[in-house]
Amino acid sequence: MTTLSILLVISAALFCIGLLAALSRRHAIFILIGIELMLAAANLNFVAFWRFGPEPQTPTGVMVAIFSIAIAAAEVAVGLALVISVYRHYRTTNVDRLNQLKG
Amino acid sequence: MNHWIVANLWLIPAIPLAAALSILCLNSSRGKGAAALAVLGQIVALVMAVIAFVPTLQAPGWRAFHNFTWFTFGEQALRIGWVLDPLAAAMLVMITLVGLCIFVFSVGYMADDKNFTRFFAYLSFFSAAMLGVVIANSLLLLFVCWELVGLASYLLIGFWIDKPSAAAAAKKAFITTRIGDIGFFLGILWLYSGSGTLLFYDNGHGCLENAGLLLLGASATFVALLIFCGAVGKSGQFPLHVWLPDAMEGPTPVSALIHAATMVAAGVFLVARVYPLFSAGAIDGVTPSLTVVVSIGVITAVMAALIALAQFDIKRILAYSTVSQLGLMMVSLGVGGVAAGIMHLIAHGFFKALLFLGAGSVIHGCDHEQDIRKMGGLRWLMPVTFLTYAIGMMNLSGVPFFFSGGWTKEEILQATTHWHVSHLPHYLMLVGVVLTALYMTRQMIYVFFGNKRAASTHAHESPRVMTMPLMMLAGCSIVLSIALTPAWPWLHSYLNGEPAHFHIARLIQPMLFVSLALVAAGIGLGWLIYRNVAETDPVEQAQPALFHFLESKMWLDELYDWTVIGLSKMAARLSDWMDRNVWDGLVRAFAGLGQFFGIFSADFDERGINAGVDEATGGTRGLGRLMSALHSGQIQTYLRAAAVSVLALLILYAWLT
Amino acid sequence: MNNAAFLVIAIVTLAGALAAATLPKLIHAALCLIVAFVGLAAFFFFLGAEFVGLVQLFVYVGAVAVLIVFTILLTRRDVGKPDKFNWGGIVVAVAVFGGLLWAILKTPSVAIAAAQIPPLTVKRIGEVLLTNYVWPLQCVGLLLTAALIGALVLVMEEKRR
Amino acid sequence: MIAWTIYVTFAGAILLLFLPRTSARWIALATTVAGFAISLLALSRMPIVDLATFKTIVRIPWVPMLGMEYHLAVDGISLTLALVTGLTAVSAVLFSWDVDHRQNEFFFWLLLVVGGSYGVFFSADLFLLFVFYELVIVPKYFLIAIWGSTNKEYGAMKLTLYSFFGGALVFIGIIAAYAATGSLNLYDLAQFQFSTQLQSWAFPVLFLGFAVLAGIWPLHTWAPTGHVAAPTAGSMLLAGIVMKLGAYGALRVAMNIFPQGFHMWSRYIAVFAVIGILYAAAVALRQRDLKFVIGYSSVSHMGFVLLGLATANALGVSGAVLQMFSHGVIGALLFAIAGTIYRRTHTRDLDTLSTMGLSRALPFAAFAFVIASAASMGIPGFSGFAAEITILIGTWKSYPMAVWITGAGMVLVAAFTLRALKKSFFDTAVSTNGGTTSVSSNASANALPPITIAEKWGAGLLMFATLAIGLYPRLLLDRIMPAVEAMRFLKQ
Amino acid sequence: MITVLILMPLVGAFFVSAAQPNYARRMALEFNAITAILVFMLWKNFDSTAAGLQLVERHAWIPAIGAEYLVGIDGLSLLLVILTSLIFPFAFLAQRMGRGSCVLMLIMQSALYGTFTAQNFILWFLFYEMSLIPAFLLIKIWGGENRDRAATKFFVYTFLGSVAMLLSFLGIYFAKGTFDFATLADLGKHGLLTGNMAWFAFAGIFLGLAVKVPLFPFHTWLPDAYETAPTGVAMVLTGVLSKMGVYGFVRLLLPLFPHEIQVLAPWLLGLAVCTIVFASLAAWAQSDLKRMVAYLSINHLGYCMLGLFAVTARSSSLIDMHAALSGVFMQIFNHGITAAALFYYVGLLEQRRGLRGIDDFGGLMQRTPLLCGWMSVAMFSSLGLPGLNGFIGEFLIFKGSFAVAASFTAVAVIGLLVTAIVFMRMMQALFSGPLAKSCNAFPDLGRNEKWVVVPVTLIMFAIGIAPQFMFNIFNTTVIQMARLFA
Repeated sequence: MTTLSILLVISAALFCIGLLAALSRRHAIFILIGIELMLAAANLNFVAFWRFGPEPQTPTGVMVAIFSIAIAAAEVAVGLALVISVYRHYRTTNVDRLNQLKG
Repeated sequence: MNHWIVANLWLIPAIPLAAALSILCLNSSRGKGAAALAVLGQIVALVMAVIAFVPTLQAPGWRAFHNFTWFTFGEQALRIGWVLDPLAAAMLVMITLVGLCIFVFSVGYMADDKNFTRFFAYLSFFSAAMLGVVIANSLLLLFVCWELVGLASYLLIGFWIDKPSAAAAAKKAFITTRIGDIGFFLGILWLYSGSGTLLFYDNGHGCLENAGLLLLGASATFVALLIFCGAVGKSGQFPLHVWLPDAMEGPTPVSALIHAATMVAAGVFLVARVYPLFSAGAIDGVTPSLTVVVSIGVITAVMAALIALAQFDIKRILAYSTVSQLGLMMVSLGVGGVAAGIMHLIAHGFFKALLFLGAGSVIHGCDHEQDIRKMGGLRWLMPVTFLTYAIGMMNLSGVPFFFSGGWTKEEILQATTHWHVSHLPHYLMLVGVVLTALYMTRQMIYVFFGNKRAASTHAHESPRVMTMPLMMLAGCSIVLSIALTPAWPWLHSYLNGEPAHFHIARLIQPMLFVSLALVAAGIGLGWLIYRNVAETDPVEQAQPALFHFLESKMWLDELYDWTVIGLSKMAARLSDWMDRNVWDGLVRAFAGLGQFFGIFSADFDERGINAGVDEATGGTRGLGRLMSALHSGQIQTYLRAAAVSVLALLILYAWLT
Repeated sequence: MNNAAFLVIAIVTLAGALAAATLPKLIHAALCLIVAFVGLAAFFFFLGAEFVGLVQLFVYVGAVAVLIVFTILLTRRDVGKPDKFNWGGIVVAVAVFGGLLWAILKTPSVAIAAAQIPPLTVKRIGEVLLTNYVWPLQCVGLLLTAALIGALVLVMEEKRR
Repeated sequence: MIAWTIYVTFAGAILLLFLPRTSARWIALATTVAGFAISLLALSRMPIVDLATFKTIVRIPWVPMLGMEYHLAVDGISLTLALVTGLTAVSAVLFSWDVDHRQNEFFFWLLLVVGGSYGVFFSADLFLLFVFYELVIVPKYFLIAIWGSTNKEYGAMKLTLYSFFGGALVFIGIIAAYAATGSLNLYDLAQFQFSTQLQSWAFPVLFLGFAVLAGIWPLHTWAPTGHVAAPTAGSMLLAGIVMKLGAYGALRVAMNIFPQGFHMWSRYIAVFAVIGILYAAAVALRQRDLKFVIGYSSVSHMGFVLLGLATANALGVSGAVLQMFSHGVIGALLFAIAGTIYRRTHTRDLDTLSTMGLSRALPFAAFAFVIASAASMGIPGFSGFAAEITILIGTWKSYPMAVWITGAGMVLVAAFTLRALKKSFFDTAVSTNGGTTSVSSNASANALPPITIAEKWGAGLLMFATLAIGLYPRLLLDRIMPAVEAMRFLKQ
Repeated sequence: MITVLILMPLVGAFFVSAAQPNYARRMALEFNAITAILVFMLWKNFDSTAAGLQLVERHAWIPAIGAEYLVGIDGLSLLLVILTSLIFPFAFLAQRMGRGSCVLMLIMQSALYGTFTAQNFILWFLFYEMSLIPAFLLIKIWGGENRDRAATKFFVYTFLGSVAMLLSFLGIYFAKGTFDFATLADLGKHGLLTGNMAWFAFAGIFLGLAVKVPLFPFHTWLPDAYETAPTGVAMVLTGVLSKMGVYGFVRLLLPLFPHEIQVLAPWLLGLAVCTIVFASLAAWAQSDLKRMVAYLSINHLGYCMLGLFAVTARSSSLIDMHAALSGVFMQIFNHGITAAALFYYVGLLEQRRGLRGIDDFGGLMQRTPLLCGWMSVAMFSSLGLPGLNGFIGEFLIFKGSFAVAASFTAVAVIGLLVTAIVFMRMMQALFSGPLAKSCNAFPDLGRNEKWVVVPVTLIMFAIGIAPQFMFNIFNTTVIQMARLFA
C-alpha cells in the first residue's frame, strides 16, 4: 500500500460518498453537495497524481485542480440559484417531483 | 273560273279557320261579333262551295286537283294537294249549308252561355277542318284534317268544362277515335311505303289511280282495312261506337253538326274517297275488305237500332240512330253502292241535323231537360219544332216520295239486293228499317203527343233564330228529294260520274212497296205500342230483362271497362311497378354489389393488411413506451444509470484484460 | 510525515463527507460538508499543493458553504422536513466503490514513491497560469462571469414578475 | 438555373430559424414562390430539345473515394415534377397561413420536405438521390407528429416505418447496383448491362422500395392513415409531392437501370396497380372520415401511375408522369379543402358534416371541392382525364384486359367521390322551393369563419393548374414524351 | 366562329359569377341574346346545300393521343345548336334563378354547344362530360325533394355509360389510330373492328349512349332526375341534354358499327319499342305531373331510336332512310321544344299551387283559360297532333321504320295511343270539372309568361304547318348520312 494508493482509495471513498448523496437524497441541495463531493474527490486525485506522477516539475495536476475548483464554484453558484428558482416556481426542492425532463 | 276555284280551293276551309282565329282573339264579351264572324265565314264558305260546285257539273266525272310540295325530306318531296270532284263538291255544299243552319241555330241556343265566343271559335275551327277533310287530295292531308276534326270534336264535346261527365265524354271520344286512327295511321304508312305516294290523284301516279294500285298489289286489302279502322272510329262503327252516344254531353248544335251531320260521316266519306283501294282486285264487286265493311255496317246498324229502342235521352236516341244510319251507309258502300251511300250521307246530314236541332229546340224549350219520359204534349206548345221534327222523323224512318231519306234508303236497299255474297245484309237492313220507324215513332209519341209531363209544362217555342234553321233544313231535306228520285237520279249519276236521265218508270219499283210496307209497319207498330205511354216504357213492362239489356247499351261499355281498359290500366301500373322495382332494383343491386365490394375491401384493409403493419407499429411503440418509462425525467435515475454503466464498463474492461 | 496525522485527516474527511451525505437535516449536512472540505484542504497541504489547499479553503469553506447555508435559509419552508433516503443509492455507491477499489489495488504502476521536488510556489503557479494556461484562465474567467450573471438572472427573474 | 430551386428552398428553411415568428409565413411563401417561379421559368426557357435527355446541370465530386458526386441533372420528367412540387408547396404554404403553433419550425420542416423533393427530382447520383430521399422522410415525421391531428403518433409512426422500410429496400437495391458497377452515376448505371439474374431480384427490391412511397397495393395503408394524421399542408405535401417521390424513383432508378428486370416483373406490377385502383376506390366508398376518403382516392390515383409505368411504352409512362402531376395538384386541392373544412367545423366525419349544409356556408369551398372532385373523377377538361386517358391508351397496347377492369374502377371512383361530395357539402338543410332550412344548421353555418384570401389563392392556383393542363396537356406532354422515349426500358 | 360560340356562355358565366346576384338572370339572358345572334349568324353562314362539315376549325391539341381541337357543323349540328340556343333562354325565363344556377346553366350551355360541334372524340367527350357536372349540381343543389338520390343516380348512371364509351373508343383508337369522327365513319363502312373487339366496343358505346338517351332499360335515372330538377333545369335536361344521346347515336354508333347494328337489329328495335310502349304506359300510371312528363319524354326519344335503328337495321331503301333520318332530326328538335314547354307549364302550375300531383288541380279552365289553352297546345303537340310540330317528325320516323320493320312499328304506334290517353287524362284532371278550391286564387298567365309562351307556341305551329325551313337545315346532311349507311 503506497501513499498514492491510499490517497486514491480515500478519493474513491469520497467519490462514492458523493455519489451516494447524489443518488439517494431527494433534496436538491443534497444532490449538489454530493456533486461537490465527487468533484472534490476528483481534485484530490489530480493533485495526488501530480505529486506522485512522473513529472512533478510541471504543475499540471495543480492547475487542473485550481480550474476545477473555480468551475465548481461557478457550478454551485448557478446550481443554487437554480434551486432557489425552482423552489420559487414549484414550492419544492424535492427532485422526485421535478420530472419535467420526462419525454 | 274553274281554274281559279281549283287553285284556290284551300280558301274554303281557310275562311272558317280565319274566322276561328279572329274569334279567338276577341274578348269574350264580344259575343255578337263572334257569332257574326262565324256565320259570315260560313256564308262565304257556302258561297265558295257553290262556286266550286259549278264546274263539277260541266261534265260527268269531272275531276280537278292541285298538288304542291309540302316539304322535302332528303331527296324526296312530300306532296299534298286538294281535289275537286263531285264527291267533294257535294260534301262541301252539304257541310257548309248544314253548318250555316247550325251556326245560326247556335246563336240562339247558346245565347246565354258565358263562353259564347269560344264556342263559335271552336265551331268555325271544326268547320274548317271538316272542309279540309273533304277537299284533301292526299291521304296525309286528309289525316291531318281528320285529326283536327277529332280535336274540334274533343273541344266541343268537352265544351261545358265544369261538367265532369262532359270532360269524360270528350276524353272517351278522343281516345276511342284515336284507336281507330292508329290503324288509319298504319294504313297510311303502309300505303306510303307500298305506293310511294300519298296523293289520291296525280295524273295517273296517285295511289288511287291504276299505277299506284298496281304498286300496292295484294297489300291493298290490308291497307284498306287499316284505313277502315279510322273510319270505324270516326263513324262510330261497331266496336268503337261507344263514344258517340256519350258525345251527346256536348251542346246540342255540336251534336247536330259534328255527331250527326258531318264528322261522323267523315268515315263514310273516307271509305268512299279511297274506294278504289277497297275495290282493288274485286271479283264481281266483292273484296275481302268490302266484306268486312259490310259485316261491320250490318252489325252496327241493327245493334244501334235495337239500343235506340230502349233509350230515354232524346239526344241519345238520335245518337244511336246516327250510329245505325252510319252502319247503313257502310253497308251500302260495302255492297258497292257508293253513290247510294254518299247520297244517304248527304240526305242524312240534312235530316239528322234537323232532328238534332229540333231536339235542341225541345231541350231549350224544356229548360234543358233531355229525358223524353218527362216531356209530352209538346206538339201544340212548340208547333214549328213539332212540324220540322216530324219531317225529320219521316226522313229518318224512310218514308219515300217527299223525303230525301226515303229515297236514299231505297237506293241502299236496292244496292244490297245486288250483293252476291249473301242476302243476309238485305234482310237485316229491312229489319233495321222497321226498327228505325219504330223507335222514331216512340220518340215522337213520347215527346210531342200524349199528356204534358214534368218538363213540358212551361215549354215554349224557341225564338226565330232557332226555328228558322229548322225550317230551312226541313225545306232542304224535302227539296233534296227531288234530286234523289229514281225517276231522275241526278245526284246518283252526278256522284257516279254518269249523265242523268229522266225515267218516270223507275219511280215505281217492287222494292218500294216492300219498304213502304215496312215503314208503315214500323210506324203503325210504334203507334200501337206507344200510343198510351206513361212514365214507364211498355216494352220495359213486357220484357224487362231485354229492355234493360238494351238500355244498358248491351253492357258494351262495361265490357270494355273490364277488358280493354282494365287490362291497359293494369299494364300501365305494371310498367310503373317494373320501373320502380325491377329495373331500378337491378340498378340498386349493382350499386349494392359495389357497396359490398367496398365493405369487403375496407374490411380486408382493416383486418388483413393493416393488422400486420399495426403489429409492427405497435411493437415499435411498445419499445418506445418502455424507453420512455425509463426516462423518468429524474436526474438521479439518470445518474444511477450512468453509474451502473460505468460499473458495467469497468467490468467489461476487467473481463477483457 | 506522520502517518497518524494522515490517518486522522483521512478519517475526519471521510466522516465529514459521510455525515454530509447522510444526515437528515440539511443544515447539519452543510456544516459537516465544511468539515469534509477542510479535511480535503489538509490533504492538499499534505501533498505540497498549498495553494490549492488555500483556494479550497477560501472557495469552498468561505464561499460555497456560505452559499449553501444561504440557500437553505432561503428555501427554509421545504428544508424543515426531513429528507427521505433512497437505499438503492447505497448499493450502487458501494458497488462503484468496490469496483474502484479493485481497480486501484490491481494497478501496479501506482506503487511508486513521491519524488523530491522544489516547493510549488504561488509565483510559479502564477507564471504557469499566465503562460501555459492563459486560455483556460480566460475561459474560466468568462465562465465565472457568465455563472455570476446567470445566477443573478435566475434569482432575479421571479422578482421581476 | 433549375438547381436553384433546391438552394433557395434550403436557404429559406435556414433563414426561417433565425428570423422572428411574425415573418415566418412570408419567408416560407417567398421561398416556395421563388422555387415555383424558377421551375416555371425553366419550363418556359429551357428548349424542349434539351429536356429530352437527362442533362447534367451541376457536377461536383463529393466523396471521390466512393464515387459519390454532387450531380444534378434535368429532363422533362424532372421538370414536370419540380413544377408540381413548386405548385403544391406554394399552395401548402398558403393553406397553412394561420398555423400558429411553432410557426417557424413548421415552415422549416415544410421547406425541408420541399427542398428534399426538389433534390430527389434533380439528382443524377444514386447516393445523392438517396440522401435527399431520406431527407424528406424525417421532416415529414415531425410535421405529422407535432402539427397533426387524429391519431397523429400512430400515423406518423406508420408512415415513417413504411418509409424506412422502403428506404431500406432502396438502399439494398442501390448497394447491389453499386456493387455490380462501382458507380453511382445514373448515366453509367443506365448504360450498364446488368446480368439478368441480378436484375431479376434487384429490380423488384428497388422498385418495391420506391413503390411503397407511391402507395402500391398492398403496402398502401400508410397513405390514408398518414394523410389523416397530417396537418393540412402535410397532407398536401404527402399527396402532392411525397407520393410522387416513390413513383419518380421507381421510374428514374428502378426501371431505368434494370430494364430487363422490369420487363420480367411489369405484368405483376400492372396486376397490383389495377387491384390498387379498384380496391382503394372500393375502400374509399366505405370511409366515414373525409380525409380517409381522399387518402384512399390518392392510392387509387397512384394506382394509375403505377399502371402507366407498368405498360412500358412511351404513352403509358408519359401518362403516368402526367398523372403524377395531375394527382399532385388534385390531391393537394382535395386535402386543402378537407383541411379548410376541418379547421372550421372541427370534424371530418361525413355524417356530421352532412348535417351542416356546408355548401351554403362555405360556397367557395364547395365550388373548389366540386372542381376537385370532377378532376379526380376524370372528367374531361381536367388534368386527371388527360393523364388517365393517356395511361389507358398506353395500357391498351400492353394489357387490354386491365383497361376494362380499370374502367369499372373509374366508376367506383366517381361513386365515392360523389358520396364524399354529397355528404360533405350538399346533404340536408338547404331546400329551394320550400325554404325549409333547418334553423340549427343555418346557425352553425353562419358561425363558420369565411374562407380566407390565402386559401382562395391557394385553391385558385391549384384549380387553375388542373384546368390548364387538362385543356392543354401538351404543355407538359411535349416535354415528358421525349424524355420518356429516351429511356431504355421501353418495349417496342 | 364556332369557338366564339362555345366560349360566349363561358364568358357569360364568368361575368355572371362576378355580377350582383339580382342581375344574374338578366345578365345570363343578355348573354343568351348574344349567343342567339351568333347562332343566327352561323345559320346564315351555313350553306345548307353543301355536304360535309362547314366552318371547320382545326388545331392540334394533344397529338400524343390523337386528340385535336376540331369543331365544325353540318346540318344536324346546326339543328342542335339552334335548339340549344332556343331552349336556354326559355329555361332562363322559366324560373327565378340564383346566380349560382345561372353560372352553371351557362357552363352547361357552353358544353352543349361544344358537344354538338366537336368532331373529334376526345374533344366531344370533354364537352359531353362537361355538361354532366353542372347538370348534376343543378339537380343536387336546387332540386326538389329526393334530389340527392336522383342526382347521384343521374351522375353515376351517365358516368358509367361515359366510362364504357371512353373505353370502347380507346379500343377503337388503338385499332385505328384516330379519334376523328369523319375518318372513323369512313372506316366504319367496311367494318371498323373485327371479332370480339368490335362487340366490346359496340357494347361500350351503346351503353354510354343508351343511358344518355335513355333507352329502356337504362332509363330509370330519368324520371327521378327530371322529377326533382328545378323547372328550368328539367327543361334543359329534356330539351337538349337528352339529345346528346341521340346525337351520339347518329354521329358515333351508327356510322361506326353498321354491321353490328344490322346483326342486332331485332333486339335494338325491340328495345326501342319497349322504350316507347313501357314509358308511355308508365306515364299513364304516374300521378306526379313532372314524372308523367318525364316518362313521356322517354317515350318520345324512343321514337327517335326506333327511326335510327330502323334506318340502319335492314337494308332499307334510300327514301325510307331519308324519311327516317329526317324524322329523327325533326323529332329531336320538336321534342326539345315541346317537352321543354311541357315542363315549363308544369313548372307554372307548380309555382301556383306548390304541388304537382295530378289530383291537386281541377277545373283550371275556368280560372286560367289562357294557361290551359297554351298548355293544351304543347300537349297536343306532344301527342303528335297533325298541324303541330310533333306530327311531322313522328310521321316520317314511322314512315321510314314501317317500310323495314312493319311489325315493330305497328307495336310502337301503340305508344301514340297511350300518349294520347295520358294527355287526355291530364287534361281531364287539370282543366275540366268543377274548379278545385285550392286553385281558386290562381293567376292566369302573366305578361312575362306570355312572352315566353307565345314564341314557343308559334314555333310549334310554324314547324307543324310549314316545316320546310327546318328541313332545309339538315336535308343535305340527311342525304349524306343515308349514303354513308347505305
